[in-house]
Amino acid sequence: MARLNMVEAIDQALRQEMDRDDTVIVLGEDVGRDGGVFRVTDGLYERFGEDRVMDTPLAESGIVGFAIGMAIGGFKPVAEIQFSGFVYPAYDQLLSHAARFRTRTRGQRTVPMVVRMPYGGGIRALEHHSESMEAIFAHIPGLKVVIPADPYEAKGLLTSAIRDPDPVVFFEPARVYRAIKMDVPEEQYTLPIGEARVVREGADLTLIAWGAHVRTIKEAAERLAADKRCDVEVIDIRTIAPFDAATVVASVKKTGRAIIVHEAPQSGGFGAEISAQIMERAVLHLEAPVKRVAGFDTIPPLSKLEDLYQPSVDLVVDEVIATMEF
Amino acid sequence: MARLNMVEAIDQALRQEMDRDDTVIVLGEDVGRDGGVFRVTDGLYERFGEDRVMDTPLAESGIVGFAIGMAIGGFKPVAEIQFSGFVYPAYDQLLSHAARFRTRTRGQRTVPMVVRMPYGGGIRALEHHSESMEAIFAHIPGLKVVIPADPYEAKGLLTSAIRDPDPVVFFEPARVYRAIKMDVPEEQYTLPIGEARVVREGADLTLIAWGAHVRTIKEAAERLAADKRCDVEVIDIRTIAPFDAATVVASVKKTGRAIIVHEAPQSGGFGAEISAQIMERAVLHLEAPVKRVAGFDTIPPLSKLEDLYQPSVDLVVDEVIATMEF
Amino acid sequence: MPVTTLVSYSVQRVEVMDVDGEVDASLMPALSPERITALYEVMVLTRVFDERMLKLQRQGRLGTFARVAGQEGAHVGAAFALADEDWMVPAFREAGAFLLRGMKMENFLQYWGGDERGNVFPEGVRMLPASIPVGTHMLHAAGLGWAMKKKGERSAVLTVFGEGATSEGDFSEAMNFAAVFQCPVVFFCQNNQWAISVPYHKQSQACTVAQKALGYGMPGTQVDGNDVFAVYKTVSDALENARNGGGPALIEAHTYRVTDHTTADDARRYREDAEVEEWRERDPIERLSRYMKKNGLLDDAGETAVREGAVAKVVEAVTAFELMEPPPPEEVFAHVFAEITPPLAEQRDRLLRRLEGRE
Amino acid sequence: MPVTTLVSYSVQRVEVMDVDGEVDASLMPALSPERITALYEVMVLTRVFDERMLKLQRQGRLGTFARVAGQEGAHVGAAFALADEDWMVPAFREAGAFLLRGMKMENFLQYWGGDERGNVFPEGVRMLPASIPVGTHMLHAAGLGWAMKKKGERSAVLTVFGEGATSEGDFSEAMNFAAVFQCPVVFFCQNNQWAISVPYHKQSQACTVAQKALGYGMPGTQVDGNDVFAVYKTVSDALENARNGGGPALIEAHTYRVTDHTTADDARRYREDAEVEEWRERDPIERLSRYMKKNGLLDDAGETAVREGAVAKVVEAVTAFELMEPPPPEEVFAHVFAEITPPLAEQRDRLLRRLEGRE
Ligand SMILES: Cc1ncc(C[n+]2csc(CCOP(=O)(O)OP(=O)(O)O)c2C)c(N)n1
Ligand SMILES: Cc1ncc(C[n+]2csc(CCOP(=O)(O)OP(=O)(O)O)c2C)c(N)n1
Ligand SMILES: [Mg+2]
Ligand SMILES: [Mg+2]
Repeated sequence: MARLNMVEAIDQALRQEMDRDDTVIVLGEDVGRDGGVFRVTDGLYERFGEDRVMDTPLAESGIVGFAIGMAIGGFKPVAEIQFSGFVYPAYDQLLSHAARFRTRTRGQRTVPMVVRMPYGGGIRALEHHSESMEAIFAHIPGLKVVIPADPYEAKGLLTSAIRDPDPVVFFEPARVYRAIKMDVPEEQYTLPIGEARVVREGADLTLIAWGAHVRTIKEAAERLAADKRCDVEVIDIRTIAPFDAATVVASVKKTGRAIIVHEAPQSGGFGAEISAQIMERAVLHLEAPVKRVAGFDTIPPLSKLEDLYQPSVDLVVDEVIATMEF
Repeated sequence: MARLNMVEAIDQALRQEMDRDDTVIVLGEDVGRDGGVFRVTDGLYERFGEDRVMDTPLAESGIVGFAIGMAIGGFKPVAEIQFSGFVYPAYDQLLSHAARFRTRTRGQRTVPMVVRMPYGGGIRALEHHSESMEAIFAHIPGLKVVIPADPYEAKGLLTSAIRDPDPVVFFEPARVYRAIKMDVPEEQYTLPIGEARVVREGADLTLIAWGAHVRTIKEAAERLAADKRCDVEVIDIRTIAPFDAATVVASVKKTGRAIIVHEAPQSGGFGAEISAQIMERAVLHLEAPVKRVAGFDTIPPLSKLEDLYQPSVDLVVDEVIATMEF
Repeated sequence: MPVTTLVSYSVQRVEVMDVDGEVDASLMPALSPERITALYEVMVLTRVFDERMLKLQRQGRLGTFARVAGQEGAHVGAAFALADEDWMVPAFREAGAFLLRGMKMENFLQYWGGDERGNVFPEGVRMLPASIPVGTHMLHAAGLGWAMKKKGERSAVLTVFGEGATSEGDFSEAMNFAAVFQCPVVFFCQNNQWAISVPYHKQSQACTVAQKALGYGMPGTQVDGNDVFAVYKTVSDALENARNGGGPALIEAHTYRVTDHTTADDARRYREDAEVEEWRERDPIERLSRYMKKNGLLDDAGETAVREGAVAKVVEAVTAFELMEPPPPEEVFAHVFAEITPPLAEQRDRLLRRLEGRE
Repeated sequence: MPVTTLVSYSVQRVEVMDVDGEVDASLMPALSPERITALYEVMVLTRVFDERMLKLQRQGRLGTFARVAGQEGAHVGAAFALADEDWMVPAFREAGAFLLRGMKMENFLQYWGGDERGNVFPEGVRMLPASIPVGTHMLHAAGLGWAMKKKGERSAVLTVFGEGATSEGDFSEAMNFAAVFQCPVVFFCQNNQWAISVPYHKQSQACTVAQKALGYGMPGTQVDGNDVFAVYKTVSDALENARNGGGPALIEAHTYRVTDHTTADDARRYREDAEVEEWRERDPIERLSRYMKKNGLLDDAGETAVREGAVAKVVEAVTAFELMEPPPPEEVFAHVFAEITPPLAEQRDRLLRRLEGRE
């Protein structure tokens, strides 16, 4: 079993699924000869040619709208948006068409499609390159929103996303891309879309995150355990749509406490949905209010102040302690 | 004092503010000679001419992007999007530019602008004409999101929105447009952006809504009072961004119960944010879990099944009773 | 030479049949009398259906819809050029093309009456449903065209839209993608001079819509959109060229919206009757009937018979429409995803329990 | 005649100075020796600054940025045609225009070093900051142009973008709005043949970017973008025409990106060195210096002096940049709205309390 980083794991997932199913087509800006600006599609152009690894014109709405047509025509497009900060021109095609074709045609026309993109901060990037706006996709009926936390997850979830009969938005935490390596099986495997994952069991408090911040909360949990402060359960939400309330609720019923961590702006972030669901399904089990540790309701600052914006392990640890002491 | 419906109240607000401030420019599709497809801009073209009431080409991103330039150039554009279902092509200009110019230029370039649009269901409309996606705007840092519930509110809030130095998205509940008439002062007045409004005081439970569903919850409260079942407080959120947590929290601390009503899809709707804030600030005061009565996570059905989708007075009444009996 | 000419273009207009029904033999497409009669019949059926839909809407039995009367020469002529293997990707003002492609009238009524189930085409009909967000669907046509080409099919895609739609950025992206990937797509613009209340000269400064093709390295042609032979010929040629690997084309049908924009509109608020009257005289159906009469394909009795036949069909469809059951509540949740998700199942069950409790 | 020609267009290319520095006198713009020297100086300064920024980036003192070396003829030439009252609306590859318009180099470094405060222009400078989302800012230029016209100002707007940007729908919408409202805007495309790894022929099937203007009823011209006189002349004329109410224009500067796309890119992955070398020979600065030497405006010593002067200025700016204080934490919240909202004030106060607690 090879040790891969997330870029390599995604690249491998794409390659293997393209080998298996020749209707799978990768398209996007610079995905071809360049192999993508993060090299996620490295080697695919050489292996599959320009008909299956398509460099498109510079137009995100075009990419997604064209991919919708490809999907209706019997292909499985996997579109890359170069950075999630540039997906907004395609928001209309995603919401008004990709997510609706099945409903409006009672299943006669469908859009099996993946739109993948790097997202999130912590990479010292330019303006518009650090956003974390997954919540606005989770609110669109008819879309699935998947966010892997590590290389193993990325490979399995992407394989599932490609095989899914419905449109999936696949957010890849840019911060994780090359930050960690881990064992990833060479053979293909899938992971379930719609199921959260208990990363670490614990009795006292449930920490909840997705994407890059699964690592943040895992580290926080480990530090708290090492310091013998408390025993924290760690949940990776994994697919924020559909949201697996059952796993979260079961955990909170056990621990009685929960903190949700995300880097997206707090107001209207997906953390609110999780908190609201805990309210609806488990409030009587709470020993302390559910808290959110989230980004500010500001534009993500440029690199000089970026660290202030990102939820840190320190901050999470402090908030856990405060909740434990509530 | 004339009795006006919401269309007339908004039209009047626009006319009076255009009279007062000749940098105010109305632009959009069919806002000119046609007076807007809902007649909201009726008479403005005749009064102010085509330079101040501009029929634009059919392009929403164009309208908002062009308006941004106008605003930076010293004007106060009030752009109309014909239906909120067609605002998504302009989402990028709103998020990536309108909402960010002030931040990125440290206040040197600003975008005082209003983008108004009818939204919401209940009008037996075509596909894409019944959406209620206000939550995706409330999640954008740098935008204000204002939603009037009745003609009086509409006039005052729109006047404030136009005078606001920052970009405001102004959602007009299409269902309310001609549904009610009420006394609206002829003279200009403003209403605060960022303050929720207690529409009816009550002791037992807080009902929370905005836009068309303020009427739903008011009727529910009245019916419950008439039936002597309970005494419900009714809050009109009015501006979901910035969100006035203080008013909601004060009310819930008093009543100990809350239900949030909106027609947007439940998952990731703005109701989640309100519930989460109650969790964070008032959970110890609750006598029952906070509930949401919201749209399904589906595409709004066409007219034949539309009524199932909309939160009804009946449903709200039943949920209030269930919460009271919790 | 320091100022050099890099490229030169011109835009042509094609006319085959004049208002009196006289045709230019050199351009006249090869259509058998039977085909011409079939074309005429579907144009008349489209007109009769449109008039009946207006009545149904006024009676509250249909929601808002966009009339097509006066534009039959354009979109019916274009759709008539399609082979069964071709796809059509419409906007929302192409009722005649729906009928021609095999959509049942009762289902068309069902959809515009507020029931999504009316969007289902008979098996094997290659057509997408109406697209309400203006300008967005041409990208689907481009991608679909790519798919047909990639599969090695000898088929093409016809996508139809109004001149207002050409202002949307998505139109530009669709044209560009189709050109860059040489997709077999014919972009067919019904330039009916109005986008609700906005006349063409306020929509664009370009003399023609056709010339927009030049910016994408694509050929662009204008045709008289009320001349069904010119439309048929130009679209046929473009489709055939596309099927043969010749790439996409833009065709502008120069026509006119003689009706209100939709049943919710009142065009007298923004335009002069005189302009409308002028265009009524160029009616595409009357023009075709003049040609047919001159050429022995139709007489007054035949004209009446065609109309009466159309009325009978429409009456039958309306009856079928009126017998349709309303959709059951679970339809709201049935097709959001291939398999219903747990959150949706929960919402559905809650609704059904509530509805049961009420009964 | 049933096939008629409706409109004809051709696209011209303007060249004034050849690679050897020889100019066509009939087209040579009226520029005094002082102005030519000033133009040369800012082009050299731009080059020196660009090279220094690369070093700073490699040392980790700047973030990712887009180099401009080789494109000074295009964007500096264009910006040189602006009057103070004109606006400029740039993309992100126009460093020379920033310097020319009065942005301080240290602030430019500050911004690309990750501090928004570097985006503030000296009072009265009419320019917008860099726009990262490709293709989106031309709409702002159109609206700004409209505002200038409406105010009765005799000023125009120059907006600059790459050929990749012309694929975005917003480009099309901006062109159309500017044409329909006859805004005084010059759309200036630096067609440097590459959009990251995508060459122009995969970006568009159109022979030229210039011809895209035709679809909007706007004039379109191509110029040799490495010929600063041709650029200056064409842009000057278009700006003057726009100021006089003649409406917008599109100008394509035919140039080349000899560098990597940005400091995060490696162009050797996708293109041949030979192509790059060919274009290096058309270097716009060397071409101008040849002209100046031939015409007694520059000698070798002068050339060295200009370069050394530029280096000195850059060194000074870098020093100033390095002395800058990092922004205080409250800057995160300071300019979201004109007046901070209660939720933001709460978030800010919480952060500040936390930071205090740490100290
Ligand atoms: C994106 C979008 N914006 C606005 C509308 C509202 N609308 C419906 S039809 C129409 C005019 C369309 O004009 P055109 O494209 O010329 O087609 P026509 O109606 O003339 O057939 C408008 C503005 C819409 N449906 N979609
Ligand atoms: C909307 C958007 N999509 C993608 C990107 C990523 N990106 C940055 S520059 C660039 C290429 C731009 O090409 P071009 O317009 O030709 O300008 P050039 O870089 O050649 O100056 C891309 C794809 C972006 N910044 N914005
Ligand atoms: Mg039209
Ligand atoms: Mg380029």
